[in-house]
Amino acid sequence: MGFRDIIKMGLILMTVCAVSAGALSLVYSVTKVVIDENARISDAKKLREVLPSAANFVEKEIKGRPLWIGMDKDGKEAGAVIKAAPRGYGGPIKTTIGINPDKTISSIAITKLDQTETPGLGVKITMESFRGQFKGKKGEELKLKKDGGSIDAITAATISSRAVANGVKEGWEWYVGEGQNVK
Amino acid sequence: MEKDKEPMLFLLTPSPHIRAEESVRGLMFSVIFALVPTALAGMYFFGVQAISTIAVATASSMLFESLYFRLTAGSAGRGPQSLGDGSAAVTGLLLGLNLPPGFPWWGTVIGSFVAIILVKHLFGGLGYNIFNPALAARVFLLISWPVQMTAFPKPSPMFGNVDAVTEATPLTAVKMLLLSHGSVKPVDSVTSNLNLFDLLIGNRGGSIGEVSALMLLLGGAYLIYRRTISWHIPLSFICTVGAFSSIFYLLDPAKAASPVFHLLNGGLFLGAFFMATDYVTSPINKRGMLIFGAGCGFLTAIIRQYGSYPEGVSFAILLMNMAMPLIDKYLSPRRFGG
Amino acid sequence: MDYTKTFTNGILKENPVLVLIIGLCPALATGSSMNDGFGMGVATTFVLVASNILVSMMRKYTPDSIRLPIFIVIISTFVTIVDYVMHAYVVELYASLGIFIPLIVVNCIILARAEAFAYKNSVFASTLDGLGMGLGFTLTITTLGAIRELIGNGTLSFFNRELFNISTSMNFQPALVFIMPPGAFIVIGFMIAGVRWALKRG
Amino acid sequence: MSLFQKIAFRGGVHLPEEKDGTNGLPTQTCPLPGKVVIPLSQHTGAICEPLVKSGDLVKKGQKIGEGKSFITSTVHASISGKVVDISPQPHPSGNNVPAITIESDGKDEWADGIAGTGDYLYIDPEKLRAIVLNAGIVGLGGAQFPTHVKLSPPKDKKIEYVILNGAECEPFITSDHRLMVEKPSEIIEGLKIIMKALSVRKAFIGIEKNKPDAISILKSQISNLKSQNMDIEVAPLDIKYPQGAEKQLIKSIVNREIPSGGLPMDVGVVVNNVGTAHAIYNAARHGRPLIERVVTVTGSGVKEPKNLLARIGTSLDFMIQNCGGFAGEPEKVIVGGPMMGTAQHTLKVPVIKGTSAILVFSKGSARADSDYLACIRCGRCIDSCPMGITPNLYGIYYERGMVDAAHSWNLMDCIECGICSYTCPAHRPLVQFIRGLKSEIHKKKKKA
Amino acid sequence: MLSAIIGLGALGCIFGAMLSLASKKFHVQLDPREEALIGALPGTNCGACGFPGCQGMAKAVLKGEAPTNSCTAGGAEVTQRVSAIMGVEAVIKEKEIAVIMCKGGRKEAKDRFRYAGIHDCKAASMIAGGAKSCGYGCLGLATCETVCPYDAIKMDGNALPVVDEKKCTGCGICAANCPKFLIKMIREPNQIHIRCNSLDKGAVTRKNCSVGCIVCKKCEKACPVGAITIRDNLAVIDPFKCDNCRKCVASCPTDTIENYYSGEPRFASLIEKQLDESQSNAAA
Amino acid sequence: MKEEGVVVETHGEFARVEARRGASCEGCAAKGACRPGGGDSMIIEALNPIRAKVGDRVSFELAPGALLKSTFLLYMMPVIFLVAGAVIGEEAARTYPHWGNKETLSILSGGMFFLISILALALLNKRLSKNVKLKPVIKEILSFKQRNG
Amino acid sequence: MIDNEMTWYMIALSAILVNNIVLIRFLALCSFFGVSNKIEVSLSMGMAVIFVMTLASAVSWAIWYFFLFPLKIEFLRTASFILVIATLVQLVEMYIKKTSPALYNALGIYLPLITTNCAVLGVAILIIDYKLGFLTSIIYTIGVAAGYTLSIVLFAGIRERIDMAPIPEILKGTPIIFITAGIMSLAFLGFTHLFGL
Ligand SMILES: Cc1cc2nc3c(=O)[nH]c(=O)nc-3n(C[C@H](O)[C@H](O)[C@H](O)COP(=O)(O)O)c2cc1C
Ligand SMILES: Cc1cc2nc3c(=O)[nH]c(=O)nc-3n(C[C@H](O)[C@H](O)[C@H](O)COP(=O)(O)O)c2cc1C
Ligand SMILES: Cc1cc2nc3c(=O)[nH]c(=O)nc-3n(C[C@H](O)[C@H](O)[C@H](O)COP(=O)(O)O)c2cc1C
Ligand SMILES: Cc1cc2nc3c(=O)[nH]c(=O)nc-3n(C[C@H](O)[C@H](O)[C@H](O)CO)c2cc1C
Ligand code: SF4
Ligand code: SF4
Ligand code: SF4
Ligand code: SF4
Ligand code: FES
Repeated sequence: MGFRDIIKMGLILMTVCAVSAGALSLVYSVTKVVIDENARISDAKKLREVLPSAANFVEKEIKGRPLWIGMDKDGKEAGAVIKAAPRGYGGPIKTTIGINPDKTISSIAITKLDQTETPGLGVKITMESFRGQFKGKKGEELKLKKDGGSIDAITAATISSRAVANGVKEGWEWYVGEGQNVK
Repeated sequence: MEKDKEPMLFLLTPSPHIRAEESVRGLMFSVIFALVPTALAGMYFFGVQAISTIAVATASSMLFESLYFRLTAGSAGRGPQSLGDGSAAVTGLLLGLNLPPGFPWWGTVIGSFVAIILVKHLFGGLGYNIFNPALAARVFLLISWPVQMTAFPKPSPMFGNVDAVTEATPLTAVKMLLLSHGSVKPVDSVTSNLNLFDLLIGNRGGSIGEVSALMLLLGGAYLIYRRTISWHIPLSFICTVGAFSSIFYLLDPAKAASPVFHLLNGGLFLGAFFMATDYVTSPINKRGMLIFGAGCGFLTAIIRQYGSYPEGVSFAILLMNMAMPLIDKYLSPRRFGG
Repeated sequence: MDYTKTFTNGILKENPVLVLIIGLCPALATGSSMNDGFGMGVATTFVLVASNILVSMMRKYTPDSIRLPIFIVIISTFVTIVDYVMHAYVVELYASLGIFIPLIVVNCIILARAEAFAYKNSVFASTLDGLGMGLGFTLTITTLGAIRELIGNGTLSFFNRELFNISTSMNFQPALVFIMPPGAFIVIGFMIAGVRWALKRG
Repeated sequence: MSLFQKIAFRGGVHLPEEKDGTNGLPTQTCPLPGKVVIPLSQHTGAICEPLVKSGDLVKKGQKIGEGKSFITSTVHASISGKVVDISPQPHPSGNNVPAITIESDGKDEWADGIAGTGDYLYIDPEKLRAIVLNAGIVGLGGAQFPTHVKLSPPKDKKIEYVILNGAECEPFITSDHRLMVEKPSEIIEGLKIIMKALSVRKAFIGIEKNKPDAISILKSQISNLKSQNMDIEVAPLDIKYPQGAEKQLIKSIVNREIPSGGLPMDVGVVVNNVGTAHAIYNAARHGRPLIERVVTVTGSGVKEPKNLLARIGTSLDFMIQNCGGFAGEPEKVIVGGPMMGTAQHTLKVPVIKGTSAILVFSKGSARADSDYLACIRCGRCIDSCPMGITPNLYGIYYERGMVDAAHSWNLMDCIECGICSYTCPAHRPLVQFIRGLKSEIHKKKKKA
Repeated sequence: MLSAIIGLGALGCIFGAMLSLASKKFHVQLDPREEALIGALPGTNCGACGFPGCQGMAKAVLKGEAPTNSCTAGGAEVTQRVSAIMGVEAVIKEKEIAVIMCKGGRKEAKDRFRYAGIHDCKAASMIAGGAKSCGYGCLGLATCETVCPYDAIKMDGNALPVVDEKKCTGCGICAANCPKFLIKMIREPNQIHIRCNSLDKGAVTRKNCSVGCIVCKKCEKACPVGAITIRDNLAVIDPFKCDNCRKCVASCPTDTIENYYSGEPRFASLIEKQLDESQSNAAA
Repeated sequence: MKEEGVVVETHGEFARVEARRGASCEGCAAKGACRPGGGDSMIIEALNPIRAKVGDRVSFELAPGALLKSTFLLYMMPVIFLVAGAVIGEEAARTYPHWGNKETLSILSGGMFFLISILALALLNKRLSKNVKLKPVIKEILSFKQRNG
Repeated sequence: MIDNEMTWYMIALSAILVNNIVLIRFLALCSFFGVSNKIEVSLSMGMAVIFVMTLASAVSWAIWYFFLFPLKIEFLRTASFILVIATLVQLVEMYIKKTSPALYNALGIYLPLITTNCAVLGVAILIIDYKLGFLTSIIYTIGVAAGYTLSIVLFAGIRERIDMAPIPEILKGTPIIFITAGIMSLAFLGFTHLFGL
C-alpha cells in the first residue's frame, strides 16, 4: 500500500463523513425548531400553572436571580414566579414557585423531570397531594410540621419534603425581602 | 449386607486418628448461645413483636435451607449438607435481630429467602458464599422497604404496649440533623439527653438485636473466651470507629456526635462481634482480619458521618466482604522458613 | 440462505444481551421500566436496521482497511438522527434515556452485526438480521423493564400510560431495590439463566 | 537462662497427652515370637536384596538383606531359625512389601563375628559410617531415614549442632521416654559418637517438659563433659505438638528456620532420635545390629498397655497378645502415634524399625471421617499449621482438581503433621487431600 | 451546513489516512476456515486431541499440524465435517470405547476393611491400596464417573461403573484417572472382554472374588481363532484377532468373560458401513 | 497471566513465539463478535529456559510483578504528567492572567507534559526492552511439533 | 452531578464511590464482565482504561471547545468523538507495539476492547454536558476510570473464589457473576450521597 492508497482512503472516509455531516445538519435544522419550541412551551406552561391568574410574564433579574412578573389581561400585576433548586435526597429539586400579590404562595410546580429523588419515595413530592399543601401559605407556615410549620411530610421522605419546604420558604423570603423591589 | 457372625472389619482412615472436639454445629450453637441474652433483651423491650420477628426469621431461614437441600438432593459437587450444621439457624436468628421489631412477617420471609437462597446457596452454600447472608438480606430489605425498615417502635419494657408509637433512633435523629445542613439544631441537642444506662441495657429504639450494648458485649466476650471467634476483627472494628468518630468530633463538635455515642449506638457491637466475624465472609488470616476490621470501622464512621444513611455497619461489612478475597490472597500467612 | 433463521436467530438463540452478553449497559441502565426499555429497544433497532442496510449496500465500495471508521461514521450518523428526533418528539422518554442514546454508537451489537453480518450479506438478509437482533434486544430489555417496574414500583406502564398499578389496587408493597441498580443485575442474571435453561431443553 | 526457653515455633496445638497409661511402666522384654517377618524395606531409599534363600538357617544378628545404593540400609535376622519364605507380605505402610519370614528355632543364638570396640569414641568417621550402615541403623523417630547418610554431610555444609530428639510429642507414645529413663548413659554415649563423627562440639537433647524424670536423669548424666571438649545441654521444651518434628525442634532450640525444601544440615544441624543414638551406641560398642526396639502398646482397645522391647518382625498379633489381648472389640489398630500413624487392616503386620507404638481403639472410640462439610473458612487449620501454609485451600484445590494452584501455594512444605485435620471443625480430611495433591504433583514431575 | 460538511469531512480525511496507515502495519489475514472449524468441533475443550482446547486443535488443523481426525471425542461425524471444511478426504479413526476391566462389585468381591475418608477412588487407593479384598479390583467410589466430561459413566447399584456406549466418546480421561488402571480403551467393534484385572494366582483370586479370572485356561482352548492368551495369571484377548464369536463366553466357569454391551453384535465390517454412510452424507 | 503460542524461532536464551489473542479473549463474551485491531497474532520475544524448539506449542507468562510495574510505567506515568501539566497550566493562568485563558493554558501545558512523558518513556523503553525481567518466560511445552503430521 | 466548583477529592470520591461507573451508573459493563477472571489482568485492564479514557477525554474536550462549539456544529459531537476515540486507541496500540513489544504482548491485547467500552464515550459526553473545565474534566475522568478499576479488581477477586465454588449448574458462569455484581451494587448503595454527592 503506497502513499496514494493512503490519500485514497482518506478521501473515501472524507466523503462518507461529508455525506453524514450533510444529513445530520439537515436533521438538526429540522428538529432544532421543534426542540426549542418544546422547551419554550414547557417553561411557559409551568409559569402559567403556578400563577394561573397571570396572562403573560415579564422576565426580570435581581442580583443574578431571575424572576418573572405576571400580568393579568389588564396589564395589572398578578403576582410573581421564582425558581429554587433546594438539595433533596437525590440531588437538586427544581421547584417553580408562584407567589400571589398578597404574598401567599399561589402554587408550586415540580415535574418528574425536575427532580432525581428515589422512585416510589421522594418522588411523591411531585404529587399534587404534597404540592397542594403550599397553596395560600406564607412565612413560618412554609415549614414541615415537625419543624414547627404546617406542611405534612411524606412518610419516609422527610428529607425530600423538608428540602422542598425549605426551598420554598427561602425563595419566599428572598422575594419578600428583595424581589419585591424590582420594578 | 454384613452377616452378624463375621468379625468386624477394622476401620481405616487417613491420619490423624484423633481430632479436636469442635464441630461446625458446635460453633454455630455457641453463636446462638451467645446471642440468647441479646435476644432476651430485645424481647424484654419490644415484647411480642420482637418474639414474632425473631421466630419468623429463624423458622423461615431453616425452612428455606431444608427446602433447598430437598430440591438439590443428589446433585454432584457437594458434600453432605444438612440443617443440622446450624448455620441456617444462626443466619435466621441474626437476620431477625437485625430487623425492627414488628417488621411485617412477609418482609421477614423474603429476607430469609434472600439470605439463604440468593446469597448463600446460589453461591455454593455453607462455606462458599461471598457476602454475609443475613446482612445482604438486611440491606436488601432496607433498600426495598425503607419505610418499614426504619419504623422503630419505642421500647416498652416488660411487654408493655408497643403499638404504633415509633420514634427515630438516636443515629437517625443525628443524621436528620446532619442532612439538614445545620439549619435546624446542633447535634448535641439529640445526644445530650440520652441516658448512658439506657443505651447500655438497650432501652432505646432500634433493631431488635442492636439495642442492648451490654448483652452484646456479654455474648461477644463469651465467643472470644470460647475461642469461637478471635479478638482481631471486633477489636479493630470498634477501635477504628472510635478513632474516626473522635477525629470527626474534634474537628467540629457541633456537627458530630461524640465517640461514646457512636460506640454505643446503632449496630456496631452486633456487627463487630457477630457479623463481621462470620468465618465464611471474612478473611482467614489474622493480619487480614485486622485490616478487614479496620476497613469496616472506617467505612462505618464515614457513612454515619457523611453518608445519607444513619447507620453504616451493614454496608461497611458488605463492602469489606467484597474485598475479602483480595485480602486473603495478598496477606497469606508467613510460611515457615520463608 | 434461510431467511426465517436469519430473522429468528437474534430473538433467542443468539440473543445479544442474554446469550452473547453484549450491549449490557443500555439494557441495564434503561430497562428500569417497561416504557423506557421499549423506547431504548426501538431506538436501537432503528439504528441497527438502518446501519445494517447501509453497510450492506456499501459493502462493495468499502475498502477493507478503513471499514471500521466507515461503519462508525454510518452508525453515529443514525444515532445522532435518533437523538435529535427523540429530543424533538418524545421529550419525556428522551429525558429518561439521557446519555444512553448517544451511547447506542458503542453498543457492541451494532458494530458486531455490521462486521459479522451486513458486511458479508445482501441487503435483504441484513435487514432481516437487524430486525431480528433488534427484536431480541427490544424484547429482552422490555421484559427486563417490565419485571423491574412491576416488582419495584408496582406498576406497568406503556407509552407513558400506566396500564395497571398493583401497589394501589392490590396493596402490593413494591420492592424498591428492583428499580435500583442492584435489581437490574440480579434480574438479568436470572433472565440469562432462564434463557440458558430454555435453550438447553431445546 | 538458655535461649531455647523463650523461642517457640508458630502454630502447633496442645493435644491430650494420654501417656499416663504407660509412661511409668518399665520396659518389658517381649517373649520370643515363633516367627518373624522382616520386610526388605524398612527405610527411606532403595529396597534391600535378600542375601538368603528359602530354607537357609540364620542366626540372630545375621545380615539377611542389603541395598545397592547410597540411600539405603541393611536388614538382619532378629531371631535364629530357618528362612521359610521370601515374598511380599503386609507391611505397616499398607502395601505388601517383599519380606523374609524366619521360623524360630527357639535358641536365640547370636551370629558369629558380633564384636564391639572398646574405644568406640575414637573410631574413624569413615569406619563408623560403615558400622552404622551394616548395623542397619535408620532413624527410629519414624521416618526411618538411613542414619549413615545423615552422618555424611557434604563438605560444604558445616555442622554446628547435633540435636537429639526426645520430644516424643505424639500422644500415647512413651517408648522414647522409657528409653531415656532407663538407658540414659547409652544414649549419651551414642550422642558422643555422633558428635565425634561430625566433629561437633555442641549438642542438645530436646525433651518436652511433660517428661521431668527423663530431663533430670539426662541432666545428671551430662554434668562432667566439659573436660572431653563436648558440651551437651538438655533442652526442656514446651508441650506442644509437633515439637518433635525436626524443623520445629530446631526452631525451638537453636532458633533457626530450615528454608523451604531444605534439610537440617542447611542450617548446620543434624537431628537424631534418642533411640537412634542408643542404637548407634549398641552397634559401635557391642557390634550389635538393630534387631529390636521399644514399642509402646496402648490405647483403649488393649487390656494391659505396656512398653515392650520387641524384636523387629514380631507381628502385631503377637504383641497385643502379650499385652493381655484386646479389651472389647477392636475397631482401629494403628502403627505409630495417633497423629501420624497408619491404620492397619491386618494384625499380620510386623513391628519394624520405625514402629514406636501400636495403638488400638476399641469400638466407638475411633474417629471416622466419611462425613465432612465444606470448609467454613474458620482459619483454625491455618492458625495452627506449624509450617505456616494454607491447608484449607489444599482441600478446595483437591476437590476442584487444581493441582498447580496448590503447588504454588507451598503445598510441598507440608510435613503431614495432621494438625489441620485434627483442628478442622468441618472434619475435613485435609492431610488426605494434601497427600492426594502431592501424589498428583509427583506424577506430573515424573511425566516431565 | 457547510461548516459541518467541511468539519467532519476534514476529520474523516485525517483519520482515514491515519487508520489506513495503521491497518497497513497491523493487518493479518484471518482464516475464515478457522471459525468454521471451531463451529464444527464439539466445543467441550476436553483436550483429548492433545491441543489446548477445541480452538487449539482448529488452529493446528489449519496449519496442517494435526490430521482432521484428531478429535477423538467428536468421532466420525466431526472428522467428516472437519475434513469437508479442509477439503480433504475423511479418514475416520476407529472409535474407542471405555471398558471397565472388573466385574467384582459389592456382591462379588468383599472388602477387607472399612474405609472412611475422601469419597473418591484415588484417595481411597492411598490407604492400604483400597478396601477391596482383591488388590486389583474396582473400589467403586466413582472417580471415573466424576471425571467423565460426557456423563457417560454411571455407577450401578452394585458399586460398579457402567459405561454408556452411546455417550462415551473415547476420550480416555476416565482411564487416565482410575487409580486401579481398570479402564481400557478398546476399539468399538470389539465386544468380548475378559473383565478381570487380577494378576494374583488363580486360587487367591478365587478366594477374593467370585467373578475373577482363575486362570483355568478354558477360554484359551475354546477360542477358535487363538485370540486369547494367558499372561501373568490373567487371560487377555487380542482385539485384532477376536471376531466376537462368543465361544469363550460360554466356556468361562466364573462368568468373567462377557459380551459387555447388550444389543446386536457388531462386527469389524461395521466400521466400513459407517464410512460409507458418512461419505454419502458428505456428497449430499 | 498465561498465554499460548507456537515457537517460530530460537536464538540462544530467547525464543520468538507467535501468540494469539486466544487465552485472554477466552473469557470475554464478545469474542465472537469482536475483531479488535484487525491483527490476530503477534510475535513476542520470550526467555526460553526450558529450551523449547521451533514448532513447539508453549505456554508463557509474564511475571505478575513485572507486569504490574511496567503497566504502571506505561499507562500511569503519562496520565500523571498530563494532570500535573494541567494543574501547572491552571495555576499559571491564575497567577499571570495576562498569559491567557485558564482552559487554554491548562490544556496546552497538559499536552506538553504528556508529550514529554511519552518521549521519556520511549527513551526509557530502550532500556526496558533489554531488561530480562520484563520479558515473558516460556513455562511449559504443551505439545511438541508433530514431525510427521 | 459534578461541577467546576468542587474540590478535586470530592470529584474523585463522587466518581469512584458514590456514582461508581459500573455498579451504580451502568457503563463499561461488557469489559467488566468480560475481562475480570483474574486479578492481575483486571488491574492491568483498569490501568489501560485510565490511560485511554483520560486521553480520550482530553482530546474530546479540545475538539469540542476548539472545533465543534465555535463552528456551531455541536450535532456532530457523537460522530466526531467516537471517531477520535477509535483512532486514538489504534494509535496507542501502534505506539506500544512499536516501542515495547514485550509490554504490548502483556497489555496491548486489552486496548481494542476499550474502543467499544461505552464508558469512554460516555465520559467524553458527560464532561461536555456538565460543562467542566479542562482540569476538572481530567480529574473527573481519572476518577471514573479509577472507580472502574476498583470495582473490576474487587470483582476479579470475588470471581476467582466463585470459580472454586459448587455453584448450581444452571447459574454457573455468567448468571452468578451478574448476581454477584447485583450484591456488590447493593453494598455500594451504602455510599449513596456520601458527602452530599
Ligand atoms: C433506598 C432508599 C431511598 C430513599 N429515598 C429517599 C428519598 O427519595 N427521599 C427522602 O426524603 N428519603 C429517602 N430515603 C431516606 C429514608 O426513607 C429515611 O429514613 C427518611 O428520609 C427519614 O425517615 P422519615 O421520613 O420517616 O422521618 C431513602 C432511603 C432509602 C433506603
Ligand atoms: C532425599 C533426602 C536426603 C536427605 N539427606 C540428608 C542429609 O544429607 N543429611 C541429613 O542430616 N539428613 C538428610 N535427610 C533426612 C531428613 O533431614 C530427615 O531427617 C528425614 O527426612 C526424616 O525426617 P522427618 O521424620 O522429620 O520427616 C534426607 C532426607 C531426604 C528425603
Ligand atoms: C509431625 C512430626 C512429629 C515428629 N515427632 C517426633 C518425635 O516426637 N520424636 C522424634 O524422635 N521424632 C519425631 N519426628 C521425626 C523428626 O522430624 C526427625 O525425623 C527425627 O527426629 C530424625 O531423627 P531420626 O532420623 O533418628 O529418626 C516427627 C516428625 C514429624 C513430621
Ligand atoms: C462466628 C460466626 C458468625 C456468624 N455470623 C453470621 C452472619 O453475620 N450472618 C449470617 O448470615 N451467618 C452468620 N453465621 C453463620 C454462617 O457462618 C453463615 O450462615 C455462612 O455465611 C453461610 O455460608 C455466623 C457463624 C459464625 C460461627
Ligand atoms: S499437615 Fe501439613 S498443612 Fe496440615 S498442619 Fe501439618 S504441616 Fe500444616
Ligand atoms: S479448619 Fe477446616 S473449616 Fe477451618 S479453615 Fe481449615 S479447612 Fe476450613
Ligand atoms: S473403575 Fe476405577 S475409577 Fe472407576 S470406580 Fe472403579 S476404581 Fe474407581
Ligand atoms: S471419560 Fe471415559 S467414559 Fe467418559 S467419554 Fe471419556 S473415555 Fe468415555
Ligand atoms: S454496552 Fe457498555 S461496554 Fe458494552
